[in-house]
Amino acid sequence: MHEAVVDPRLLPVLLSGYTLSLIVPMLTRLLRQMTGWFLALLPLALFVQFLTMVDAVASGQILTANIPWVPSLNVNLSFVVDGWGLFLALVVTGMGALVIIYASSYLQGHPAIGRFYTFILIFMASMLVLVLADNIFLLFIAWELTSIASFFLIGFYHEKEQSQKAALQALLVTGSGGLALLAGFVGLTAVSGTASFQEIQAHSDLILQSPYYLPILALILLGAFSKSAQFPFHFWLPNAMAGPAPVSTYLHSATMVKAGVYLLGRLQPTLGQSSEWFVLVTAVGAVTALLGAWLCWQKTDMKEILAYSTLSALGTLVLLIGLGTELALQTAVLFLLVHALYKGGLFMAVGIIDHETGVRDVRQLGGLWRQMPWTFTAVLLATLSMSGLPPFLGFIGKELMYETALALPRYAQLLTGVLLLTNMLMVTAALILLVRPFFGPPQEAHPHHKTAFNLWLGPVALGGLALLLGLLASTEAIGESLVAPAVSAIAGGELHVHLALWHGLTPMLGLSGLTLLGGVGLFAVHRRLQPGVVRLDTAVRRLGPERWYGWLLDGLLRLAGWFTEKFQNGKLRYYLLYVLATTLLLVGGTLVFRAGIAWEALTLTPLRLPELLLAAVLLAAVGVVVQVESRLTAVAALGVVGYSIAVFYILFSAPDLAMTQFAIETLTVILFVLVLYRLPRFDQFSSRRTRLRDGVVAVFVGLLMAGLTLMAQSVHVRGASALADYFIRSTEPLAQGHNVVNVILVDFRGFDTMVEITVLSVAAIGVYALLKSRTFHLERVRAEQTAVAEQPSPAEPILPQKEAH
Amino acid sequence: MEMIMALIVGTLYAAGVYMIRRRSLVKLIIGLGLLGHASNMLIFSMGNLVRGNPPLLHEGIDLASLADPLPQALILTAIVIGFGAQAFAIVLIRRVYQRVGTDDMDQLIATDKPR
Amino acid sequence: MRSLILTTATRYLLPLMLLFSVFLLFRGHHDPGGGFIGGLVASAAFALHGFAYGMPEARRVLLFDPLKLIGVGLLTAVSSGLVAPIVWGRPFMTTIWSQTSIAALGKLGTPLMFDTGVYTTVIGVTMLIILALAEEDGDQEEEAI
Amino acid sequence: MIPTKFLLILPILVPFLTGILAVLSWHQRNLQRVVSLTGSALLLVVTLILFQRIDRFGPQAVQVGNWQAPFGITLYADLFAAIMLVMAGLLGLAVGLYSLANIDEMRQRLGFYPLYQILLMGVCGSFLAGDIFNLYVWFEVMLIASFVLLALGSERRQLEGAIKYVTLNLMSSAIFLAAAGILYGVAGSLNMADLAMRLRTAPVGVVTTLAMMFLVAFGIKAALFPLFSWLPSAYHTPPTAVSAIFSGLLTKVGVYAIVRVFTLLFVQDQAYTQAILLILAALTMVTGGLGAVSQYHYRRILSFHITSQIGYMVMGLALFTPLALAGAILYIVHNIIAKTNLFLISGITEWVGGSYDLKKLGGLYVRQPLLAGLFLVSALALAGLPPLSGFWAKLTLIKAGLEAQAYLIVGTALLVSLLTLYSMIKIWTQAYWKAQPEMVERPLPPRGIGWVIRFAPVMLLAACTIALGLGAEYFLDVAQTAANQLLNPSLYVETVFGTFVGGMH
Repeated sequence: MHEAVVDPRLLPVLLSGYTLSLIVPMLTRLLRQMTGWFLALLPLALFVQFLTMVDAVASGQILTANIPWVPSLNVNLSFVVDGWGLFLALVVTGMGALVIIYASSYLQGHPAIGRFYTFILIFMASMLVLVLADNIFLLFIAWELTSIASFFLIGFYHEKEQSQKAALQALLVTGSGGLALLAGFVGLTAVSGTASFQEIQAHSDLILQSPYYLPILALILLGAFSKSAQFPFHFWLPNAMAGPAPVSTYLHSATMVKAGVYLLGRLQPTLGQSSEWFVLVTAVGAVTALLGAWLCWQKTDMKEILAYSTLSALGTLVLLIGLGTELALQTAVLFLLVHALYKGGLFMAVGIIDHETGVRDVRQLGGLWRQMPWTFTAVLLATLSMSGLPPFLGFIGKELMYETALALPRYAQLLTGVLLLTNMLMVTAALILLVRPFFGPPQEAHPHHKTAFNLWLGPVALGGLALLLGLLASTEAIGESLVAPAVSAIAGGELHVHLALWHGLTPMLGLSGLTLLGGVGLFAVHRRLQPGVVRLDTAVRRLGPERWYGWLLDGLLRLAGWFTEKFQNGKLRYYLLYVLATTLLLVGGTLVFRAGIAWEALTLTPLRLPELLLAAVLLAAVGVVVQVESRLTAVAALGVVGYSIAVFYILFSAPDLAMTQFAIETLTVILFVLVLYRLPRFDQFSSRRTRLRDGVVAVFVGLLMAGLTLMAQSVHVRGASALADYFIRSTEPLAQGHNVVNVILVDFRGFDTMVEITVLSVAAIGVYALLKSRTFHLERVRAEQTAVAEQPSPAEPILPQKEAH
Repeated sequence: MEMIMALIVGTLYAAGVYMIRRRSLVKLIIGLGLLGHASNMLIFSMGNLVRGNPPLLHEGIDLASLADPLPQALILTAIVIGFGAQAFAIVLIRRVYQRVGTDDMDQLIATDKPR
Repeated sequence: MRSLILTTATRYLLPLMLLFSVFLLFRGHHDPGGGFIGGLVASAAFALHGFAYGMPEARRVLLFDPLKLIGVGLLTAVSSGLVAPIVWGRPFMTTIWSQTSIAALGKLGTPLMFDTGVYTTVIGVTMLIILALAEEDGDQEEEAI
Repeated sequence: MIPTKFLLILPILVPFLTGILAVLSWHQRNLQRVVSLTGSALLLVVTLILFQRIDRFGPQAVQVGNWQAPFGITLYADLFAAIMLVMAGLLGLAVGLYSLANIDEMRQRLGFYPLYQILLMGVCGSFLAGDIFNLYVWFEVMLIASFVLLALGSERRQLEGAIKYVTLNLMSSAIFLAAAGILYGVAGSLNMADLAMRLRTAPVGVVTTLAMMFLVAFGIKAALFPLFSWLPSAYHTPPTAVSAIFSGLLTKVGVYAIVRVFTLLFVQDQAYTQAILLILAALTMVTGGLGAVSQYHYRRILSFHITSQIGYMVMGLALFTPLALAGAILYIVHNIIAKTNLFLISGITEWVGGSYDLKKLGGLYVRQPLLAGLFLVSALALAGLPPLSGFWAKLTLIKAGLEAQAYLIVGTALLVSLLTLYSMIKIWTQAYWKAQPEMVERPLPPRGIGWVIRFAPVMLLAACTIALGLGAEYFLDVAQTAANQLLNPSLYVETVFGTFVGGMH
């Protein structure tokens, strides 16, 4: 069993990248061209730091750190360095150092190089957190941060529309996956009761038996697949190559896209023991592997070839993890390293070619081996590893792959076939990359100057490493110290890994030979096949997932436009209709179906003639207001309504109300007359049908309000009229007054009145401001007119002031 | 009488709603006025309707027979607030007419057009 | 088009109406009336004066800028509520009554002060609206669009 | 130490007195500016003290006029109210500072500062009201101040927007007033604590009918679907400072009121009311999200997002678990800060870029990196990206939703957050990334005092967003306490009826 040791180094190590990213702007100003070298010291130091942890981890320790962050939500800064995490941390930091050095030259003189460093450092730090997080939500946070960093890095050339689109696409695809992942993680923690990967792993039975297993699995796979560009989400990755070469190297081949693979590995022991997992992960991986390989050899843009071959490699990795056997996991770990080494080198090398010649199309390149010897060396080493030739590390990876496939209990032939085909196509792609630009007759495009040391250092180092590690594969350093702990972190238990270049005459060796033969064969004829294949591919693509994305996005935009047009058409009467309809539906529905009026409980005051007459006058006046064509008559009728109400107040014991109503009504009428007589006549805008329809709505609203009134009167919950009694009985002794209403207004509820007069004051200020603004506007217009008096016609209407400038 | 009050309340609301849904600015403001009256009458009918017994405390009055003073106080506040809002709205409409030059609400859709 | 009757009547009406408005203000605590109605009556007086003699004249008789009246009125109202917390340590707007009563006014207390604030505010509000409307620029000229 | 009975009224009195002083110094603009800013700063101090008091001693109530509840007017503040008050204080100061540079001379001369203070007063009063009619009155003062602020300056688009804003909000007031009246008719009281007790014995159907009335009335203010249309019509028309304070506070007062009445008063028929709230929440999210996607105008995108995010807050209420309510509260706080800041940033963007139209903007990532960075902080927070404030709010809500097995709303919430991300990226790409369109050549404004006044509040709010994200535990803890207080109506009743002091006077 593993032994957990708290390691105080971890937190500073993991946060150092963020810290450094903050001072980059200052550094770039200070160090100028040396910034890259300086910044590269950090990943280098971290790389060394992680190397020192290798022995401890290999001996069965796991290093941890745990600092509470948001414990209420089970989110903590808890980290675990086990074999799997450490393995990726080494890749992340090692590649990081090389990429930063490379970029310092690749982007030399670019005005935004500082921003590049900032984002790349944020990315690196997030990636480290991602692979070393023990807390599932911490992983998620880092996961999202890498997506964001990727967005900015893909869109580094942000004024190009293509970059903008690619960046958005990558963000939306991985972002959607991220949301699914979040839901899946929340579900996973809910089922297992913990957010620590270590503990979740211990509860795998609980999860497998949970009814929520399948949705959780599906959600998490969505997240992992979209991040690692698996079919059908793969399309964002080739487009992401719009970013500069260091970004493609680092994020989109060596590290970020491996996050999904990492996560699958991390969760394999927890979720992987089901046939659903096996089928889903393996199938998706296999499809992606084949698809990537198939697409890659048809391309002529070197970066595209690399992009699709990366897809293929990612598919292979996912396939291997889906298989889940010990051997498969061992292969996955090793192949991850193999791929990072050769693909990283190739991306950088292609970047150099692009940088120096301005061309990436193999058809326009040739004979570069003489002019770019270092780049040639790098590409040679990398492609040989990619083709799986001994003694490169790639050879060992491929042998293991076949060994894994052949040893499978199920589908052995099928998967061996898939891998064989994939690898053959990889060989072809490798040959295209190596032969066409570097050999043959020199073409028009040629390097403009000597390749800088910073540029070729990375690819040559990586290619050399691919060779060196292949040669050293049989030593303990690789198998026992690196691969074995990683595999055992996934598969659990102690295991031994022995790698060797020579296994004797095995079926695997035969398959390797076959791979090479097939690959070379296809390379020989690939130029003739290409046009046809491209046509076919274009036809298929019309139905492919990238189009789905386009349709989804277009559909969304159209839906949004249509919906907004419908609901936000600018016409107030529709807005009012929505409000009224909602009221009728919610309030009316509830009243009718859940409340009702208790007719028998209504206490009715007997009718009297004067009141009836008054009511008749009031209703008649309302009728006039609604029907009349003249606005002055309408205003007068409205006044009659108001005065009738005042009389009601008199009749029903409310003298204060009556006085106020009279006064206010008079004021309102005066205001109406003063203001409205300058407005146009009542115009009849709407058709008869509209009016009828509005009338129906209005009647329903009236019925509803009348119903509510009666409903209220039919309920007698009130402790009789406790408040009224209190006011009536306390007014004299406690408030020293006799007019209860007035005492309520100035004392019991004087606070309301204070606010009320504030409302009034604000309204008056509003009236004043509205009217005065006209004076201001007119003054301005007059000033403008005198200013342009000489010109017969002002060309432009003068804009009103927008904001204070 | 309660039924009559309910009828009045309902009619006022119906008329108010009908008027604010016209396209004419002037009708809109008249509709708002009607709605204000409607709410006040609604609150008024929430107190028991008492005839001729205003809540004024004079010698020898039967305290139990007085009208509920609280709805009255509430309506007073509501009337005043309603007046403030209405005064503002009236002038606002006038300013809209001055600046836009139309009385037709359906013409006032510039702010809702996506740009 | 000032009518002689209106101008003559207003000369006597203004002081009378103002007096009546103050009367309404003071009696509000016991009988129908109060600061609000009082304020409206007072504004009506000023408005009538304005119709008779022109708005500048009304503004002159008013003595204060309506905005100032609003401010002072609100300040009076809120100060009446602040007496209790500041002087007696009681919650905001707790009423305080004088022990002795003054002829014709009855007992003095913070509610009266409050109502005076209401009265002043209402005058300010009404006059601000009326004066602004009366002094508005004509419709003839076009504003900038 | 200020006694609590005075402390509770101060968030109302400070802006009120400031507003009055601003009215009295009407013609001295510089004095007004000093008064207004001082008042805003004081309000923040007062609300912070109040928050700290309530955080330590629990909910507090005070009876205005010393009249025993339920006869007088009660002011009540629990932790939720205190949080909202602090938000009002914070925004009051930030936007108040910004307005010094943003509001032109004409608007200052027409009373911007008094109106601004009265608006703050109305907002604070609404948060403190413990009486349903008093709440109505606060709503009105807030509303009328917002009417005037919206129309102030009388530009054509302002007036057009104002017509819709005024009409629909007056509708809301009419419904609110009717509902308050009927509530009095049914239960015979206005004091919310008293009502909470009385409504327990009322017929459930009647109470639910009332609940729906309040939902419609407050729903209009909160801009719930399909009652939201006034918001996108109006919020983009006034000066930025006005948009910003509106977006930060006004709709949230509506949400606050909904939360208040649905946790205190209308808890009888929860299955029914929660289902309706849940449906409205989902529709609101989607509508706002779609609206934002369809727009190409900086402030209109932001306006539609106000709506969409109200949906999340209502979702938290509808789920009605402590965690969900805590999530809603956290969401409100996060959203107030981030959204206001985005509006302020939109103003600066217009200031340096000359337009709110995304098609006419561009190149600001290169020319104004600080501004672009500040935008990113708020925009990414709004989209719920970790580790910024919005992520924690979203995570809490999603967790609560999954625990309550409300999968549909969780799915909707997640999808809409994608729409948010999309529209924020749209702004980013168009206004900041894209090259500057050639037709607009503007010299950059100088880095004078105007620059400082604009950027200082934006930086302050951005810092708050970051702090909210990194210190999420503290804020979540507070939100959970607040949620537990909300879910315990008897605490409210006890606080209101237990604090009467001094007997008869």
